[in-house]
Amino acid sequence: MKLRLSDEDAAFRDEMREFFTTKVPQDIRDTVAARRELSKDQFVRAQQTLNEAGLAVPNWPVEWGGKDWTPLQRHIWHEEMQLAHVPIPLAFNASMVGPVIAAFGSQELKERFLPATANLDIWWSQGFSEPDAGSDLASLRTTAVRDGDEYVVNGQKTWTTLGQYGDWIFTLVRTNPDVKKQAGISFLLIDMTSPGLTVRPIELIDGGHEVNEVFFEDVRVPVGNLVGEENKGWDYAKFLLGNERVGVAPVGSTKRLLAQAKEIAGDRLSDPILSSRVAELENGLLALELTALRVVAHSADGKPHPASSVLKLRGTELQQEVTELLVDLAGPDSLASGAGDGSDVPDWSRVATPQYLNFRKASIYGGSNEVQRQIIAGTILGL
Amino acid sequence: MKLRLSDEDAAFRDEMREFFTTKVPQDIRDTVAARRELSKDQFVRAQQTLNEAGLAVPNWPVEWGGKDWTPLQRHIWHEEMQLAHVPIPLAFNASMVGPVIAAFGSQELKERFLPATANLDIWWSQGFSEPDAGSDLASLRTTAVRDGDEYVVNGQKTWTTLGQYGDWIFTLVRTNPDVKKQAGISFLLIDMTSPGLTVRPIELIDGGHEVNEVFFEDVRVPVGNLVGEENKGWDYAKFLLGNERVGVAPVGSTKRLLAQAKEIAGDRLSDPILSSRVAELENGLLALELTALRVVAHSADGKPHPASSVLKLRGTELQQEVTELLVDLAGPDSLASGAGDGSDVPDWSRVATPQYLNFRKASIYGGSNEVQRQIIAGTILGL
Amino acid sequence: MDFTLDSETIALRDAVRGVLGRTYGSSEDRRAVTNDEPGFSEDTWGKLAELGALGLPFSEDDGGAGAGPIEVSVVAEEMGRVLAPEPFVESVVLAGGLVAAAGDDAQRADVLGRLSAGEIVLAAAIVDSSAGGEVTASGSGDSWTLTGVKEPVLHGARADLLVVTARTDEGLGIFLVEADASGLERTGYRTHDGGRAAKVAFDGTPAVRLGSGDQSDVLEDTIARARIAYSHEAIGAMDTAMKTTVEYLKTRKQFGVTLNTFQALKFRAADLYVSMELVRSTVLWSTLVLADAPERAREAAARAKLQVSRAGRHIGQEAIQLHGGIGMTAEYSVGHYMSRLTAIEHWLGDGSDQLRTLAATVGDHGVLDPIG
Amino acid sequence: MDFTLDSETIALRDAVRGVLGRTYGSSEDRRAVTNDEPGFSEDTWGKLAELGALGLPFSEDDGGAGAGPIEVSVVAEEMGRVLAPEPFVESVVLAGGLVAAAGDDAQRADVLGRLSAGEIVLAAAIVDSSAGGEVTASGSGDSWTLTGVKEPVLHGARADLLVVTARTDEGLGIFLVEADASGLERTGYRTHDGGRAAKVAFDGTPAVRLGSGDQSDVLEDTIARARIAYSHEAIGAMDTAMKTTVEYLKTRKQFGVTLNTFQALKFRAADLYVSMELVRSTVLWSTLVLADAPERAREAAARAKLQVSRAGRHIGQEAIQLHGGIGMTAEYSVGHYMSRLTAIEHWLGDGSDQLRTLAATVGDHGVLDPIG
Repeated sequence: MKLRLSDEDAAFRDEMREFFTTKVPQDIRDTVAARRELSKDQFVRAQQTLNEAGLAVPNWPVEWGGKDWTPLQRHIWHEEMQLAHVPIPLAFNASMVGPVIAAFGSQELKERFLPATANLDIWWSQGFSEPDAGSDLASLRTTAVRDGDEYVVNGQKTWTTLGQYGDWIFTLVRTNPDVKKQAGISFLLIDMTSPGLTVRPIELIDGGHEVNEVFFEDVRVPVGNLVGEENKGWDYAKFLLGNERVGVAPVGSTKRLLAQAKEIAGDRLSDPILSSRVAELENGLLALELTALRVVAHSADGKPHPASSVLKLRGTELQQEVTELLVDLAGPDSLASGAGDGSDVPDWSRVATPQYLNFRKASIYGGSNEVQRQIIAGTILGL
Repeated sequence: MKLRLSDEDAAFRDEMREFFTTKVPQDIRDTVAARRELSKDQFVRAQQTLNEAGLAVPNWPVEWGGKDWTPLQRHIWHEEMQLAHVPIPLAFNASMVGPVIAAFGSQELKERFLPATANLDIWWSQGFSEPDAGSDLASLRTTAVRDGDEYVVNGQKTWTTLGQYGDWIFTLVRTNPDVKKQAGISFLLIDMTSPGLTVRPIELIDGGHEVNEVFFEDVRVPVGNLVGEENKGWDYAKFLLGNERVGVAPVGSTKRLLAQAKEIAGDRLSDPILSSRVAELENGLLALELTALRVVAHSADGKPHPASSVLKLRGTELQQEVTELLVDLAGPDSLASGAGDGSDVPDWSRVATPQYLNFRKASIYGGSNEVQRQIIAGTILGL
Repeated sequence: MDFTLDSETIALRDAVRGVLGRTYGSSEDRRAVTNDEPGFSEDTWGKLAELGALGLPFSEDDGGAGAGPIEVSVVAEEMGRVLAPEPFVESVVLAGGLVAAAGDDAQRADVLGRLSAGEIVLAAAIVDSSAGGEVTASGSGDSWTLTGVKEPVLHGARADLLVVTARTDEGLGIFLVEADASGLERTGYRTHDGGRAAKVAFDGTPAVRLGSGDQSDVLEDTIARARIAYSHEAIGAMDTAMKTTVEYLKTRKQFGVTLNTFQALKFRAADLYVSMELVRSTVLWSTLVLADAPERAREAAARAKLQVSRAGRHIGQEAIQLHGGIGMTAEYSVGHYMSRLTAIEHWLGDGSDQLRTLAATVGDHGVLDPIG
Repeated sequence: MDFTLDSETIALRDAVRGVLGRTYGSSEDRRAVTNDEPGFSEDTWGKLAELGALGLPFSEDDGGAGAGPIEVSVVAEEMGRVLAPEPFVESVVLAGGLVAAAGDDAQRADVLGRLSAGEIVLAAAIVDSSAGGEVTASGSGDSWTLTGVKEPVLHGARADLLVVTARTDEGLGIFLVEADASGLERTGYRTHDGGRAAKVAFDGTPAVRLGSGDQSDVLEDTIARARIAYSHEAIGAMDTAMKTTVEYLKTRKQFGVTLNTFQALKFRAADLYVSMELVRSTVLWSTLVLADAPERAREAAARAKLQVSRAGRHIGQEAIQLHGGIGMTAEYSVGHYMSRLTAIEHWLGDGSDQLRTLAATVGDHGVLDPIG
């Protein structure tokens, strides 16, 4: 057991820190720091900056732009990015569809999609969830019926995050209704400009628009857009969701947010009630970060450590607690979310409540905390 | 709506307070205040003092010593007793078997048992729980087989609180094994000096001995000791358990304990962390007490208000939190539970941890807090 | 001690419920109203006046209904139940309360009369801008001017009349400022809960003083009343949020069964009920204290608001979590309930502030007696 | 950064586990030992010495094994796993640690040599009686006497040698007192967790001074080491309590099914696992800090003990609750685990004390870096 990073890892950390704090456009990092919404252009520029330096998709196979990093290095990369207020490469591209295509797609699909996916030339959306299939994802009802060399897709997806920017959408569709629900699902790539595909915004409780419904009405999709084999989509989805949980604990960004809260609090930290609350959060985040480090140390075989559910569960709780702290610090100013530029209410106070409300999603999306508890109880504890 | 007690209720409260603080022997009240175990003699003297004044069994029918009080008056009686450090009349007698005999027993049983029960001339024990039937009480396996004008009882009861003092034990026994489990149970009164009946102490985690196992080996019980009808025992048990929940929130005693904690804390209350914790507990207790008052106000029909589960649940939580506070106040002295009289460790510190450990039972016995949640979800919310 | 409403109060409650139910029968109806200016329904405001609701706490001599805290609480709770955005507590209890406590006969009759009749909306400008724009008053007698910035002032842009606190040489003063006064600049915006607030800047703005001397106590007493009224609004909101959640658990299917099949969710719903009952008791009690033992009103208000803070966060957060994704959407109701509960929590002092107040006096008494 | 044990340490762990498993294979075996004096097994103490466990932190020159914090932590965790009552942390880490840090070559070789060999038991008398009997030292050079009362002194009655802190004119001093010293009165008793403590009264008791000057820093550094070792003992205990509880849920039947059929209980078991993983990470880290970055050891100790406080209460309380009645009995194990966790929590500062320390410095840094 040892505490220090090896010289090699320490050098790696310095290199990452240097890159993130000097090469990524300042306007983008400022927007993240101010907890404002990023524009599509900012997402794209950030990822292309990373990709140019070979830092966008380190988790991919080396031949498609990945890095042969240790789990610890990948963790450092991820943390340093967050600490530097650099937006993480779009998860739909970098963590979800990219690895699936790389692992299960044909050579043609790989060549067609992977470079553009890494560089965010294609913005991917995720088409998994449906209105009547929440945590029970496999009960999805969107169908794809083979008609010649096309599938005809009908149905509805929902909670499609940033779908308004999407060029393509990767979907789970039902290709065989007559078998066990998991056994009749396929993984299909669909051009979002296809006739019959419409995107409808969903307004969230913070007033923002980040998720969407996507409707499919007789959308025709070439069979060449199928990833892997027909009716094996559930396996690919499980592979994808396993990847999704890696680095799922937003440690770095929550640490940054807590540090911001301390700056904002300033002299108010002389109040023991407030400083105790901050210290307790800080200790909670330390425990989370150290657990993440333990988990990466034990996932060298490439499979996610079962304890990654702990990271998701506790990571989102702490994230929510820190956003709640900021609302409390803002006090009555926290009501003034809609204040314009003439207002005396500082920017951080205006975003505090919308962010707090928005982050209630953290414990719901991507496998709710109830699902995580189920995984821990079942997979880890054998209950 | 009004806050104040009516003149009549205020006078009633003064009368109760006067009686409890002047007529109940001081040594008994001191023992309660010091959170030491009461001797059997102290229990008996306390109850007999109350009974002499007609204050031991107000919830019984008037002809058997009860009072025609309003629910609010009964609540005041109960609270004032606790605030004055007067031990509450033995629940097994006053709240459990007494009301059952009064409601379902024959005239002969009433005459034979009720006066002696009210006066604690007979100390009753409770024989409900069994080792393999915890929250699932109805799955009990102790049998009573009719043999002439006697039942022959075999089996084992457990968690028999203060069974070491018991003269008689009221039991649930299986008289018909061939029907639905609730339908084959009878309510039987058994003399604890009967041959074949043995009591074995169970040591609890605080080192104390307050619960017991009771074994029945061919114990012969006259059929005249059956309460009500054979195989109707489950109905009587439900009636009894419903009564048990009334006044189940130990508000008064917890308030007294918190006030003691504040006295002990003294100048340490200038620490905002400590004083906030106390204030939060105090507010929690206030909410509990007010809820108890609301519940009594709405239970005029004699049936327990369903929200009494809230009182049990939250009441035991708060009780446990206050005992935990006392351990924290004792600090390192809290380890010194076994210190003798030559020790410098104050008495309150020595009892702090044993009481804390002992009170973990509060959320388990008498319908665990899980059972209470089940009742709330099912009976009240219809889930 | 009695927790039951008399028949007259029940009639008032039902009447208010009827009016509000017609305007805010669905979450969509409310969204439509809050998306338009002034963020509430002027028509409903008028109907509340017709019912006498806007004059409840004021004496009949002042044009009010001469009712008490219980009636005010009942109305506030109904507002909360449907998240009615009309500024009842803001305008009647807080701003109107300041006028009632500080104004002279003529001022009260004028302002409270018009308020009770639904002719005007008042706003209380009592929070100095956090940027440091403390409002100070100079002048004397009938001639005062105010300078400085208040923000946020709830419904400050729509208000016909502002009740403003300002520092004077003799302590805190309370002033009336007309909407069209010179040197008054109001910049309105939306608050996250669908309400409205404004930055209100005074620059030598003429004002009429209500009362004299240091009026910190008047302000604190009125804030205590408003805290209690907001606490009732909050329990109305929590009650709906809880019931909506329980209904959802009964109907929403996952893995082929309704959610109430899952014991972990059921138990959490039970915990919501526990929070609800406890907060309801404390808040009801605070109103009774206000009515029968006003000398303890500030303490009772702090206790009520602390309990509301704890329960509001618990119920608001769990209502969304137990709904899952749908709970996050603006089209569905529970998110709005959480938003409103969050706004109430951070207005007039949050739970920590109340706890700080209570903690400071925790050693002054032994056993806490709710009645004595 | 590396959280894996090397093979040598694993061998040590397995050896210690073997020895302790033979003595404390069942809860009943442990009860039998703790019910007799001196509250632990002298035989097992000797076996731990044979394994080298009692000399781990001391240099080979002092008769120790010259190992580091990692080895000490591994032993402490094994002690906790079976609630072994031998005073490993008390005697080796705390009392021995004070001698190692403050004693001269001869003192160290003598005391630590005998301790490492299992020939003596040390006790640290560092808590002044709460009745106000502060221990003061007078004298100089080789001639000191102590007066005052220490209580509780863990294992103070059995100890062959006491390491005592006392006030001197130049600050805090550290002293050695022989068991048979004149003017020494020791009154031993049982602690709630099956351990032993004593009131130790000094009345002009001759003592040998270790080091000179104010040794508050030596004391604080040694307490930090002990906090970290106790934290490991605690995670050993928590781990067993959690596993015992999970096993119980799998086997205990209620309403005709095993308890793990009840989702609410399963989810609470999952929450125990979450607490367990988080506290394990923090405690492991604190040992690494002690080994690699001792300048942060006090902070790391406070962080570890705070996390242990939160997790220990959570796991201890839930272990009993999830067991139901059986968990309350002394015949069953989980209650003893909670009792021991409660004792560790309240020894050398509880969670609130650690939080107070950490809160005071929370503004001194921005982002908290566990490595830097």
